[in-house]
Amino acid sequence: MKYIIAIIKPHKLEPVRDALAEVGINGMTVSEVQGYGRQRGQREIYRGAEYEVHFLPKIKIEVAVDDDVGDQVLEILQEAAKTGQIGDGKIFVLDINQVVRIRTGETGIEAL
Amino acid sequence: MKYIIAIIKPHKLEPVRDALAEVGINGMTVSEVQGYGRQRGQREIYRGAEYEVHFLPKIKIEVAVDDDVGDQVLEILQEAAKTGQIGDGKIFVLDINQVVRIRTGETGIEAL
Amino acid sequence: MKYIIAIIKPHKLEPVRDALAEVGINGMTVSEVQGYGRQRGQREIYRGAEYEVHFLPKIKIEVAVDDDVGDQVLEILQEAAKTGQIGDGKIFVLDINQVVRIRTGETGIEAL
Amino acid sequence: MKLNGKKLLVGAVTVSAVSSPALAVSADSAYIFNTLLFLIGGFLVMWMAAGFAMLEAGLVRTKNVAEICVKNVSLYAIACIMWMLMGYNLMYSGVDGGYFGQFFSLWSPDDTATLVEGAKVDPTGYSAGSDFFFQMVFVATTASIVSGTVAERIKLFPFLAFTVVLAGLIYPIQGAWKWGGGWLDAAGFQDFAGSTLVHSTGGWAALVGALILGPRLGRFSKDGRIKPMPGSSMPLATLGTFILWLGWFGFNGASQLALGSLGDAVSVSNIFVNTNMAAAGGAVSAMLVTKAVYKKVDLSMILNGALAGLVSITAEPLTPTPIIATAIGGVGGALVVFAVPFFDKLKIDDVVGAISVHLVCGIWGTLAVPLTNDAASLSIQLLGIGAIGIFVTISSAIAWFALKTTVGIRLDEEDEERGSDLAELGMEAYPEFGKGSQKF
Amino acid sequence: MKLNGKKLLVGAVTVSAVSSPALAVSADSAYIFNTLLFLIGGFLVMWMAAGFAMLEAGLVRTKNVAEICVKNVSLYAIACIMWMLMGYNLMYSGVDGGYFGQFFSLWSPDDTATLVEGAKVDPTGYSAGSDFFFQMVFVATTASIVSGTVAERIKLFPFLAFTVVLAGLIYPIQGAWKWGGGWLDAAGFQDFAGSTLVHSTGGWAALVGALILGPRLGRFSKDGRIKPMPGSSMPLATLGTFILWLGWFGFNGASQLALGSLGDAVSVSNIFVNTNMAAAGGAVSAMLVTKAVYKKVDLSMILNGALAGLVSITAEPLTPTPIIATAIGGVGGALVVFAVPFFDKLKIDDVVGAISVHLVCGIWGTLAVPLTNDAASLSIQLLGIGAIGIFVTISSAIAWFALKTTVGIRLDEEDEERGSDLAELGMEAYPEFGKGSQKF
Amino acid sequence: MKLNGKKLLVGAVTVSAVSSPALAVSADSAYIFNTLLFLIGGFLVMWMAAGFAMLEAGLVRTKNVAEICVKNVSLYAIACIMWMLMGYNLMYSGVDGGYFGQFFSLWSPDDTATLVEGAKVDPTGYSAGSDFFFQMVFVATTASIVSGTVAERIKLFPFLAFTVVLAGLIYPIQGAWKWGGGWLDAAGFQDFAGSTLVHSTGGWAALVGALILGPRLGRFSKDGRIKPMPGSSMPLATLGTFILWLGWFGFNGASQLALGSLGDAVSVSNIFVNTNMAAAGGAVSAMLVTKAVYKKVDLSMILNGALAGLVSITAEPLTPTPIIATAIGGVGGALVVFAVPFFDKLKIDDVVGAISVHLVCGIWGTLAVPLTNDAASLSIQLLGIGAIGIFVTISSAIAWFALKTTVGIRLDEEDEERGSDLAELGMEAYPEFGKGSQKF
Ligand SMILES: Nc1ncnc2c1ncn2[C@@H]1O[C@H](COP(=O)(O)OP(=O)(O)O)[C@@H](O)[C@H]1O
Ligand SMILES: Nc1ncnc2c1ncn2[C@@H]1O[C@H](COP(=O)(O)OP(=O)(O)O)[C@@H](O)[C@H]1O
Ligand SMILES: Nc1ncnc2c1ncn2[C@@H]1O[C@H](COP(=O)(O)OP(=O)(O)O)[C@@H](O)[C@H]1O
Repeated sequence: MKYIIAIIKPHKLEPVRDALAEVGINGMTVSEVQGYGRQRGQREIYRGAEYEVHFLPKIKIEVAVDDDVGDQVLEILQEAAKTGQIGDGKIFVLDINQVVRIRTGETGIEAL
Repeated sequence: MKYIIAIIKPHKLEPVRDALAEVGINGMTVSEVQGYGRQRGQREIYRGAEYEVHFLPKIKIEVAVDDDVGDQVLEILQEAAKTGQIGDGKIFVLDINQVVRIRTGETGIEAL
Repeated sequence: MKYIIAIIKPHKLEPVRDALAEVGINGMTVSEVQGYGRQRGQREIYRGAEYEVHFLPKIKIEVAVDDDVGDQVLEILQEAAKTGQIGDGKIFVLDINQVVRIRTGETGIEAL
Repeated sequence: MKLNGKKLLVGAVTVSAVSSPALAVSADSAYIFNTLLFLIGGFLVMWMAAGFAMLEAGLVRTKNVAEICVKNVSLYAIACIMWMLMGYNLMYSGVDGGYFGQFFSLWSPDDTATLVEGAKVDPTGYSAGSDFFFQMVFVATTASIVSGTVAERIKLFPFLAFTVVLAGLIYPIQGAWKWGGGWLDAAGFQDFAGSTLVHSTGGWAALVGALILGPRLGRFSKDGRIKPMPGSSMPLATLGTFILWLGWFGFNGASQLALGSLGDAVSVSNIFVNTNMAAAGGAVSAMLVTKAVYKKVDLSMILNGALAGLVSITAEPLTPTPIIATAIGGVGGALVVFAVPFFDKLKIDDVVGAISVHLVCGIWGTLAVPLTNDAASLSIQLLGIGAIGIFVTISSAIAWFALKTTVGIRLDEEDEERGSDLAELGMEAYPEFGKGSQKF
Repeated sequence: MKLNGKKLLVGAVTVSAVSSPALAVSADSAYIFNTLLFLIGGFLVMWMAAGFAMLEAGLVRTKNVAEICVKNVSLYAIACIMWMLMGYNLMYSGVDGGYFGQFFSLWSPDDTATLVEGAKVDPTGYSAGSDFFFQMVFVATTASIVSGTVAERIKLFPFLAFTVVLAGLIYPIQGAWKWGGGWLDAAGFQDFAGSTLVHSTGGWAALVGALILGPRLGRFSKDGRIKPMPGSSMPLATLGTFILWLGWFGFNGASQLALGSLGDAVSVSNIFVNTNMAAAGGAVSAMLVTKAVYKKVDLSMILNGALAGLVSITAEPLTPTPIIATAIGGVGGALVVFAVPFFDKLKIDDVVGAISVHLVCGIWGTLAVPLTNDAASLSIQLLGIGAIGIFVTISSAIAWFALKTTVGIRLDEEDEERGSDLAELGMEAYPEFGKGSQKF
Repeated sequence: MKLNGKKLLVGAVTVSAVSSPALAVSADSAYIFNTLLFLIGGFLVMWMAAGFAMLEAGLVRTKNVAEICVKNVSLYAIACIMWMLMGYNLMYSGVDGGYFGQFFSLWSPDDTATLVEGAKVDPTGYSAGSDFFFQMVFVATTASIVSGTVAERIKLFPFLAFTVVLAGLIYPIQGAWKWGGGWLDAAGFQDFAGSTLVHSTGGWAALVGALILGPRLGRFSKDGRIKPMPGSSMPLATLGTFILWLGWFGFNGASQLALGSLGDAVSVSNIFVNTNMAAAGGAVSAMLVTKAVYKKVDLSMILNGALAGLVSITAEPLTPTPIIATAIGGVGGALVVFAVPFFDKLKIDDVVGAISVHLVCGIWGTLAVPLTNDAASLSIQLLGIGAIGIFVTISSAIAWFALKTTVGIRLDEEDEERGSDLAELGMEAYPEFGKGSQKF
């Protein structure tokens, strides 16, 4: 199984969730993160002193999927999260060794 | 080594921490996340308009453990975090390539 | 590629970011987490009742890097984040299976 | 306010209060009492500026909180300055049954007539400054109403420019019609403390602004769904409501304009009671209605309900008995619960519900006057509501359109997405709390 | 308040203030001054509703903040309505040395006696509405005390039902005994502004409620450990305390009931000073005691300490010299620091410390009256404390039990876990900030 | 305040207001009016303590919010107690053109002269308690100014010890020079409500404190960069500013010291108007200047600007016409926008901008008096500013140094990093919100 970590723009969460739901991916975990990359932070001013805020708000999506839908999910994610503007984010795919559903103890693909 | 990521219900953090401490796992990293799965969000109302909040508050636990205690930790986690109700969460196990303790530079199992 | 997860003290983020920038690592994702390890939480008092807060605020850095700079990044991270005091944190290195840049669809090392 | 020949109405009984001379209030004392009433009423209404600021700061999303604070502080400041530069004299100087007073006439206090040696002091008099101060804070209220409705998407300076026009022209002109002693006053229109003159005026200007500005991005989806955008801090909204409730004692109470006689003391007291009961009625009725209709109690609606009660009683806080005042406020509270989703259905995006509270209940309150005050007639009340509604709608539409076509009034999409705080101020209201500006 | 034959006590000196006639205050002026004192006092005490709301919103956890705001707004509204519907006349009309006044008698202002032509105005008189308004806000205070203690686990509507009973029956009946001129007044019980009548009454009702309701889930673990549940916003709690402090000038100051003579003016001034000094004493003493006992200074205790000082001086804010007032408040502030963990040990879960502040210090303040006021005796003070304590305890217990066995008063476990905001309102107080509702 | 032989200045016209005897205010009524003015002014200024608390709580970072609340509550309490224990009599009793009054003399009210039978009441008199109360809240203001500047790095108890010295010695001694009828008053120095006596005094003490304490860790980097540390809550800062604005009506208005005559009523009214216009001018000018200089509007500067306007008009809120008052405030608002980065450049770390607001504009306001008040001369104004500046600077430096070398005044580095809330209180201000105490 694959553990897919996607860093996206905050307002793209809803389209991504909807797009994944359409292909039957109905589980995921999200959190607020801050990112820094080609898109740099913004200059802010506070009481006459300018300074750079290096990080920008992003959403991190973590979703575990079966190996054979991995590529499809990647595609969907990329499409749904894309604005074409700098700062759209990245998707990282990691390998999962094992999964357990806490409620039932099921493991593997059954656990998702 | 294994990198164990567990998504659990917020009020289960304390029992999980205690249970892990009992078997000598005295380090972990937690964060507030929001989850979505079989257990769907709730309907909320604001000023006469209903809407669905899709995500529910969860806690994410990240704990790196030695390979040979991995299964034991899984079991403990599952037991301590279980309520039997929908939304109890998942545990994902990933492989760790390397670990470093920042303070000392120790690596591998010594670093935990 | 490697997915490097570092748990550090909050005030070390700036030096770490600067140090990584110096070797050309110009992308990363950070989040606020809470940690627990050898360094235990603090006792707090509220309305005459003492209690232990088990977790301490930490920053989690996630950075994907090419395999051949992995070790250098580890070293830099360790150096920049080190105070020598307990609670400095850990670095975990995981293997990445795949990376995609959402904006362009580039994959692999190009995507970083 | 500024009613000539105001009858002494206490409860529903008309009496003439004349104490035996030895016990009477001296003219000078009466003058001081009247002045003091204005000063106390004035600082209470000034405090309402903080109430609007907190209410609105609580009901917008995090990313727009600092901007709404900027707006509320600066609109108050600007309204005061405009009032001095031209508003006061436009509303009060030489209206004489007509349509407006003096244009572009700077106000400055002049009490020499009172203070010269041997002057005969009028026991219904008061110092010029106290009157100016009290009237000034009313203008600011009108301007505050608008800021809540158009929040989260309007640009700062065009909004402030509108405030200049509202405080310098629109408010004083329509105000002159009634309180300045203009044609509506002559016609017999009754509006004790401004359900129409202050609240509906603010409401109309807000409504026109909301229409011209359009809703926030994503607020109404193409498939007809309404997306709520919950406010960032319920306790601040609650605080704001309590502040407004407190300020309203000044708003209505000091609109009696005098405290220098027994009758006035009684009247002001009854106004305090009725004002409070109407707010209580509005809050309770909004609570019960939301529970009945939505199965849940909605705090933001209860807050709106209390304010609705206050707006409803403002046109006539003196003549009703307390139980009637409670009922008038209660109707207001119920109205608002239905008005808010109604405007939603019309895709009019009113961030804080100001149109429902101030316009809808301002109209209701004005229409309710004849229920308890025989001096009022329904037809004249309708005339006043209509005349002022048309004038304010047209004049604000002109102002909003002029701003829209010249400098533009709306933030561009990207700025709206990341929030007006970052876009216009380059800062955040809560830099260490939640980063996301939306529930996900 | 409502003391017949109140002596003029200024500091510790009894004097009779009679100016030469030419210089005296006219009866009408005195009437207006008295009325004005009530109006100012009234709006200051009304403002305390906001103080309780902010204090409690700051001391509950995030997941219950919106609900506590709902409770505070609606309990104030309901208390006012009940006061009009039946409370006022039950407490004040025709008590005549007995146990209560008129049941189910709607209040409405009647000042015709004052306003008829040629009426002889009583210089200690005031308008009916101003009196009603001032007394009304006291009831609301009593009800506010309860809401803080039982927060985070009680259901909304049963709580409001209790408020109806408290404001409509319990408060006015015991109030009639003293301020209504009932048997306790005849017996010589002294309680200037309500350490017992208002604060202990609220405190007893809260204590009984806390006992019947039980503690919050997880608050006291089986192994005897006490789990603190830190409040969500210290600055809001601080703001609430400052609001209450401010409001207390009205609470105590206007309880002098008159401002129409030199003696009254002096008395009100001294009450202001003493009220302020007692709060200062309470805050400083709570700070020093927490530092000494716990090595850390506890903000929430300092806030409680200031309020403790205020409650302590309320039974007699006039006769002490300022330094004595400081000391009386200081004792109150120290008491609260020990009372809070004491109730914890008894597993009585009082979210905001209201029992420690209002009940414990209400008793202390009432007992402290004889220290500076010769008209009071310790035994009669104990009689009053005991009689009212027993009555309020029994009557609230009946009300709480009746509610418990019929509709139930407690949220079910799951609702308590996710918070009353989501459970009862379907909304969040701070939707964009921290999601977790507990420190972990 | 406490001006002997104060002329009746209304606008710029000097008149003598004497009504015909039959209509005049009786001496007793005048006494009550005067007393009432102090009481109202007093509670409004007391409320400023909440304003400083909220302003500072909003402008410090999350990790220091609870501590700043502790400081603000306890400094107010301590200032009041010191004022009673020794401050009042040191400032006001027997100064007689000299340098100070009675040392270590406990204050207690004494109105027997007024209240004895047959006493001739002075129509410019007032009760002792009301005067004490009003003057007391001024001391607290002075102390509040300091807390904002030295926030986030000073230890709690040394700070409070400084407050003891400031309220017990430094403030009353310099205050005696002018308001106590000391040498500066004799010299003709004019400072109506305390631009110099209150605000500059607080500002000097803060400046010296900031210099001796040093900046916060990381605030000024070695390479000369300035690192802003944005405040945690803009709406709280806004609320605080509105509270201060409201309180200032009491601060300046009641400094007229009398309301018992027509002239006084007119004067107080004009002071209200001017106070409000100066704040409005300050806010608008700060807004425009920040927009012009930085391209962005800075909320915290607008808030500082409003306060700057208020401080600027405080030395003379009576004689200017409203438009001049607006201008005086406007200059203050602009000054602050430049003063804040100026102190940054000097590496003087003033967390809330108190030095810029209270010291810089306190000086400006004092210098502006001769513009509208002929009784003032620039040289005497400079003398007063200089004398008080030197005295306060030296005496605070001694106090700060004494504290520094004995108990230490600064948190150690680790405590400063994790925040004074955890270090000194063992608690968090917002335990469920953001954990990080810095933007990253
Ligand atoms: N090497 C990296 N490791 C982890 N996260 C990264 C890395 N590079 C970028 N990111 C995340 O992706 C986000 C977008 O990257 P950025 O380079 O700004 O835009 P784009 O992908 O469009 O070129 C960043 O804000 C950061 O959160
Ligand atoms: N495929 C997934 N990938 C990542 N996280 C998931 C996935 N599915 C579920 N989760 C997380 O687990 C939580 C519980 O899952 P859910 O399906 O609701 O309950 P249960 O595991 O009891 O069936 C979710 O709220 C979400 O945070
Ligand atoms: N086994 C673990 N798995 C995940 N995170 C850990 C683990 N052990 C420690 N950490 C994280 O590292 C942080 C520092 O660890 P700690 O043991 O306190 O200090 P040190 O690394 O200096 O010995 C912890 O606060 C926690 O966030």
